[in-house]
Amino acid sequence: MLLELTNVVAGYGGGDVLRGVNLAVEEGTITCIVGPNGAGKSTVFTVISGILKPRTGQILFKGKSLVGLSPQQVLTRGLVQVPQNHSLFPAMTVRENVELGAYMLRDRSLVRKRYDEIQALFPTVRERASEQAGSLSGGQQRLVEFARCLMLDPSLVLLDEPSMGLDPKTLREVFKTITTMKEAGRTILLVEQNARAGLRLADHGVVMESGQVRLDGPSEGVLNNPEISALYLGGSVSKQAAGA
Amino acid sequence: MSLLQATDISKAFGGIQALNACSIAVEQGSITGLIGPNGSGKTTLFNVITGYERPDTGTVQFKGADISKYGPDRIFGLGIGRTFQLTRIFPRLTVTENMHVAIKRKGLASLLGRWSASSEHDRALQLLQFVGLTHLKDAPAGSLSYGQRKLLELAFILVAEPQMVLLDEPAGGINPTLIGQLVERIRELNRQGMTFLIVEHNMEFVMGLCNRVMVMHRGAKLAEGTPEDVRANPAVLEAYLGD
Amino acid sequence: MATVAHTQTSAGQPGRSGAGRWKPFQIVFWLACLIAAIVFPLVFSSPAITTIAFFTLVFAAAGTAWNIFCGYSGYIALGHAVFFGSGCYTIAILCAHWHIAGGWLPFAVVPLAGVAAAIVAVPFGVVALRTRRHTFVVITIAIFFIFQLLAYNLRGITAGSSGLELPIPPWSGYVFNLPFYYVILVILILAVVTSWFVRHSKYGLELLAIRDDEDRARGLGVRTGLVKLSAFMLSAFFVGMCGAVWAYFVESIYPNTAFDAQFDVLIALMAFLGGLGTIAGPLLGALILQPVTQYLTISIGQSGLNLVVEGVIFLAVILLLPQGIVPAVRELIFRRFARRDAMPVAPAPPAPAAVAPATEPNPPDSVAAERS
Amino acid sequence: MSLVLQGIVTGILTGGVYALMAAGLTLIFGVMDIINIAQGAFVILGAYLSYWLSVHLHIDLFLGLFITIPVMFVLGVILEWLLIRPLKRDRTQLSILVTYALAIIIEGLLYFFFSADNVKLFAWYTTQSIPVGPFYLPLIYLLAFALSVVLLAALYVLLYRTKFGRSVRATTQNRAAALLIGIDVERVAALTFGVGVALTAAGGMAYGATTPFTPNSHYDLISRLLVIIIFAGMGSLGGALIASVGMLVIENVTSLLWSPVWASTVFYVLLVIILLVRPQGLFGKFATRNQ
Amino acid sequence: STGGGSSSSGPITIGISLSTSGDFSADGKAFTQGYQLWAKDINAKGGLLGRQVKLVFLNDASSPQQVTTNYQTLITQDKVDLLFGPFSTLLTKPASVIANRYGYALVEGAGGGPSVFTQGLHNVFDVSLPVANNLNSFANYIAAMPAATRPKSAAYATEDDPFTQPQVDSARAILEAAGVTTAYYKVYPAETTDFTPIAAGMVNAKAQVVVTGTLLPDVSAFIQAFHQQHYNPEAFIATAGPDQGTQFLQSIGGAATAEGIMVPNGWYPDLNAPGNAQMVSEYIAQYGGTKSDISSDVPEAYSVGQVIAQAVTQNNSLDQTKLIATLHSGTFQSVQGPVKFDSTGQNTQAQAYLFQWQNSQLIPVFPANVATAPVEFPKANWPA
Ligand SMILES: Nc1ncnc2c1ncn2[C@@H]1O[C@H](COP(=O)(O)OP(=O)(O)OP(=O)(O)O)[C@@H](O)[C@H]1O
Ligand SMILES: Nc1ncnc2c1ncn2[C@@H]1O[C@H](COP(=O)(O)OP(=O)(O)OP(=O)(O)O)[C@@H](O)[C@H]1O
Ligand SMILES: [Mg+2]
Ligand SMILES: [Mg+2]
Repeated sequence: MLLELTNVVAGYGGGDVLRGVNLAVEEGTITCIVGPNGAGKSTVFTVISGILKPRTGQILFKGKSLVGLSPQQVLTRGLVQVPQNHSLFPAMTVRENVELGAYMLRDRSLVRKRYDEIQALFPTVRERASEQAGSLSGGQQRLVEFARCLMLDPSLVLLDEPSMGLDPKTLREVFKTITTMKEAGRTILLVEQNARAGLRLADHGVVMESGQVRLDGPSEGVLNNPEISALYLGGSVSKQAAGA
Repeated sequence: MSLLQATDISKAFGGIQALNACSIAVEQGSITGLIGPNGSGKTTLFNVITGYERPDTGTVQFKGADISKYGPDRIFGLGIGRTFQLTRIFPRLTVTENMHVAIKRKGLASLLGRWSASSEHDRALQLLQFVGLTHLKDAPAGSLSYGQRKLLELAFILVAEPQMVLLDEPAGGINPTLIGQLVERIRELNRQGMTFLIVEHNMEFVMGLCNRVMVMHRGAKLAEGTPEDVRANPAVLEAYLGD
Repeated sequence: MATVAHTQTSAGQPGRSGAGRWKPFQIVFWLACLIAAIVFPLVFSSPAITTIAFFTLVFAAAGTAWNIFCGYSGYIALGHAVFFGSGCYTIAILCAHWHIAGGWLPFAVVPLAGVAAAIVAVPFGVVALRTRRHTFVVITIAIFFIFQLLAYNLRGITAGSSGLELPIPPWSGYVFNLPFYYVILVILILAVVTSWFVRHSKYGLELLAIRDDEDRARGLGVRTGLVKLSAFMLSAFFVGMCGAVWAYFVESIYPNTAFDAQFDVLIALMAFLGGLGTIAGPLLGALILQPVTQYLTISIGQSGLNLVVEGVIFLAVILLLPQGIVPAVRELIFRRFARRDAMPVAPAPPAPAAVAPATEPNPPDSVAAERS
Repeated sequence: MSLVLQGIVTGILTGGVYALMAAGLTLIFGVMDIINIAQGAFVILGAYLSYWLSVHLHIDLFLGLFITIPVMFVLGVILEWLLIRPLKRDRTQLSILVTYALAIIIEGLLYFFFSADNVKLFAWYTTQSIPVGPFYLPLIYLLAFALSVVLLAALYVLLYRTKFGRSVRATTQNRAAALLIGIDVERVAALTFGVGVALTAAGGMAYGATTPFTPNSHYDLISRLLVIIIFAGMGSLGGALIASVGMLVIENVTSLLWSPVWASTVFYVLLVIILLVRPQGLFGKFATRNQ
Repeated sequence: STGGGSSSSGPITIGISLSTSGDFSADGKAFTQGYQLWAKDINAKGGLLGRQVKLVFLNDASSPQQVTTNYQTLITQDKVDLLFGPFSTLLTKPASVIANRYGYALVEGAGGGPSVFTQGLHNVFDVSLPVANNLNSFANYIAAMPAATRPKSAAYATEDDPFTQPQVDSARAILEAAGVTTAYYKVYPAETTDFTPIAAGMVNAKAQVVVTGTLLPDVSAFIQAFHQQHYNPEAFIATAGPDQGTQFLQSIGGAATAEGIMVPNGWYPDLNAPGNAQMVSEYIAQYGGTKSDISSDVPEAYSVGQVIAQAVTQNNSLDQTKLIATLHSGTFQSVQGPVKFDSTGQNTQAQAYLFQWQNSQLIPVFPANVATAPVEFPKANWPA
């Protein structure tokens, strides 16, 4: 296992938000977490990336504990996170924002090379390179955040709702990139409210609810589990429309 | 006469023409979808309609009256409420207090009276129940999860019962099951006479809910029609949906 | 009173689940405060003490008034000395103009001074309230200086740097302070009551919404310009009255004592220290800060070390009770209540209501209880 | 006419001194979103350090900077660690209190060690001047202006041309995101505070060499410095220089042509008008949009 | 507190509020020294009415509000027997009101602004020179010069302060009457920190006489600016600042720069007045330095003590009513010369002397009967 959470309990000052989370991410796979709003999905990410310290429990990455490490140290271990909202530097240009993704890298030519690759991949990054990131539209900002995480070549990428705000075409690009990353040997852990799409992309599905993992297994199984489907994956809107 | 009519709206930011002679009309009692690629100007159009941005040219009319020069407070007062794509709630107020900000003030008495004793209080609590935030009603809104904030914002717009509601990506980040319930709720409010204009990238949601869909592209309207028409429109496929 | 509970939740604390039981305590607490304030100068009748008590109440009232606007709306104004000074000059000029002799009569002019300050707040507010955050802070500082400079330079009205004198009451030293004490106490009570009403009204909620996100509030129909300006005027009205009473007490005013930059800083500090946006906060802040600074100045002021001790006390309070004293104490009390109650920020029960039945029952209380 | 010209020239030169004092404030403000009320007190402390070195150890004022700047830097780093870092929430507001407390502590200590007497810094060049056309340019102002330009340029390079600078600006704009891309925001904050305070050593020396001071002088300074940096737009270094110069030129010219008592009034009125038109300050930027 | 007021055998307590921080702290320090020197002297002589004298100092941080508290504390809590005044007109006003309220006499040495005496109080007494006349000796000296050598023009700049401005205006009236034209006259705010434009204006006016209504910081800034601008007026006088001994010399960079600068005062170290020589020598013994290092604040404070002591001794009582009556009627001696109060409490006997820095000494140069050297006119150029 590349990443393993055992009995993680964590919270923000008040009560516990995570109440004993157990989670394992296998190397070279895509794992997708789904669950209701407020289940604690994003909290799992903040705990892994060292922003929030767990109260108890163990987090192992490549067999070594991450507990107590600062966000930089976690990053050095090869773990990158794209948070759910607003993580750009609004007054800096798009280019500076993307380049800052490689803040930890010392090799300048490598940074340049990566940047060239990324701007080839995403036209928005290229076209808006010298504009303030804060002036972009919601979806464009989301895309830049995603592009930024590609600057490092991490072994594990945490993506919190990569699909949010993206138009269908861009969404396909992003999902394609995620698959490419996996094929290149990266491991990906993502949270998706666009649950069916997320699970279809993933190898492994995790259902979280009330700060605990409720179900964990191959994504096919999760997708096809009728109870889970009804509870967390929603029915089809068009079907209901037909009824109305 | 449409309920809301935006005519020839243009808006530029530096070199970027966010809106380019864009005209749309929303009929009373409809649920209209507004879709388009990222950066096509949907949010900017919302900003212009709700008074957060002045158009460079063009006019916005609501119920036949020109509102292009009004501020957001006045426009809300006329009956247009909106949510934001990047959710904006009042982080240091409790969830319940957030609900009360939007409730209309009727005269000085209601302004100076205690909000917690107001007649709308029960309705606010019911809506919280609906979006599943009852257990968090006394928590500061800033401590909500992303999706919960979105739901809260939606709830406090709905509690104000505006005549027309503009929703900017209401389904993004919301659990699919709850989306289903949202759809139901929107339909019901619509039956009671509320008009909706909804920006959303979740096609299932848009196509299932809306009776009319407009497509924006590069700051102007590209297509308009029933969901089926739009879905079949090759220009829309090309610009937005992809193959 | 539910006062404390409400403000507390908006400061980011657990909810008011204990508010029901909390209420009688609060009423008793406030009543006790009131009685203590009334009998204080009768028990501690030494003029040395009543003088400090008087100044303390002046600051408590001014701080409470400052908080009505700044604490609730989040606009940190450092120019309220303009209102204080306007109050001072109004009473001085009116007393001179109407030939009012020392005694009770000048107190009747005090409300007029408040009105004058509120009138001054209109142009001040119209200009300053168009800006926000740091720009607002600096604009208020700038406007403060403009007023101070006007007080210096409009010699025809203010007598410039020679200052103005107020009529001297004929009362003997040992009872002299009492009328002033009770007049300012009445103003303080009015200010606190006003603050309470504002805090619990829809109007106050609008101010708080402005604090959190003004543009969003506008988009929800809050007439932000009007709400801010009226609160600013309300705040100015009380500060102006404080200035008038203060001026009558010290009996001579100058541009730099009536329009005093330190006053701006002090009332803000008191509100911060006690708890910004709470009702009792500025009061408590003044109750602590004013006597402590005056006492330290008297007791160890000879070496200049009073400033060091003052600063260190300050630092200690801020670093130990960062949210201010009132919220900190309240959190403490709530912890005790929470021992028996569930904390409201409990783990999320099954999220969408309709989905609930299918999931296992999951009483939030059990977890919360064991945690606290 | 030459009088006006002279007013402008001396305004520009004295403006340099103010810019030097304001630069640290705007840096700390811009990066940490902290209004450092103690900045004026640091300036005075810096001036007293220079004074002490020159009176007791006979070290030249400019040479003394090689001692006082590092000392003030270390002091800044320590104070950030001790007082600012522990503030976890409402930093912006609480830091006003903390730094105010710091200011009065510094003032009190200066009373204790240096007494309340007026002090001024002297060196051979403080009374020298260079004839230029019809008037003389005081050498100390020229030197202070040069020092100011050099230090501001160095600071500019540090902020806009180095990786450290980028991390500083990133931290300013989005602390949480800066953490996630691997910036050690606490280290950035400590260094920024250190640099901001270190600049006051130079600013204090320049101030003390041109104006008599007492431990109490910081009150007059801080309000003027705050005004300058908001006028400039927070975090803008070039803006700070231009705003300082603008302020002093306006005051000088009004003072010469009309009356000193109206000089500040004119400046403040102008300030209010300009901020109403550009609330973000002359060189500030707004990056947020409604969406 | 020891409650000295009630006992008749313990020490006599004297309450004083002075500024150890804030705007007046520098003067506050000098005043403290003056009061303490006096107390030491009188105690060495066996005290007052046979009792030792004890001074109770409170710091007022230069704030009128604190002064109000302090004098009430001194009177009602410490129950002091006598009150000495604070420093400055600004603080003397509230202090005198409080003293009046409790029937105390307030004798002071540095609250000479005219508004102190127009309040209609009968308990306030200023032992020093009435402020408005301070510069008159200088103006009269210039006016008395032969027309040929008399300067033709003068430049005036004064802080907007009730202490300085009346003096400058009074001098200006005399000079204008004597045909000295006004080339520059500006009032500037007390908060000014940047004096360059005012200095530039005066330099530009190229007047032969410069009269500044200043306190120490401003005058040293002016001197530096004039020095830098190579502007050498023939006469240069400041209302205050050059009388502050070491502090003054430090703030202008040494005695060489001080050469020829004038200041009006009611006192000088060699003044032939009762107790003066002793005070000077004790000051030097206690605080070091030379006699020209002594700030004129010191004798102002010292005189307060002397005057009260004489009045108390005359009455053989600490009774305040009697004290006030005696102060109004009697004539007293002080290190600043004779003291006699008019009905408002100003000293009618005070002499205004003109002093000038010559060869590192501040010496009296006018009027002739006290002058130890002639006026150095024109003033020497600034050192290179
Ligand atoms: N900063 C915070 N302070 C206090 N409570 C918080 C904070 N952030 C989140 N919570 C609480 O923790 C719980 C889990 O939040 P989290 O953000 O992990 O949910 P999530 O599963 O990511 O939901 P969503 O799908 O809406 O993003 C929520 O009930 C929320 O109210
Ligand atoms: N304040 C602004 N400054 C500069 N450019 C802006 C500003 N507001 C909008 N734009 C630009 O206008 C264009 C339209 O933006 P808008 O937010 O309206 O798009 P959108 O259709 O809502 O996109 P999305 O689906 O991503 O939310 C974008 O290119 C954006 O960068
Ligand atoms: Mg989340
Ligand atoms: Mg948008």
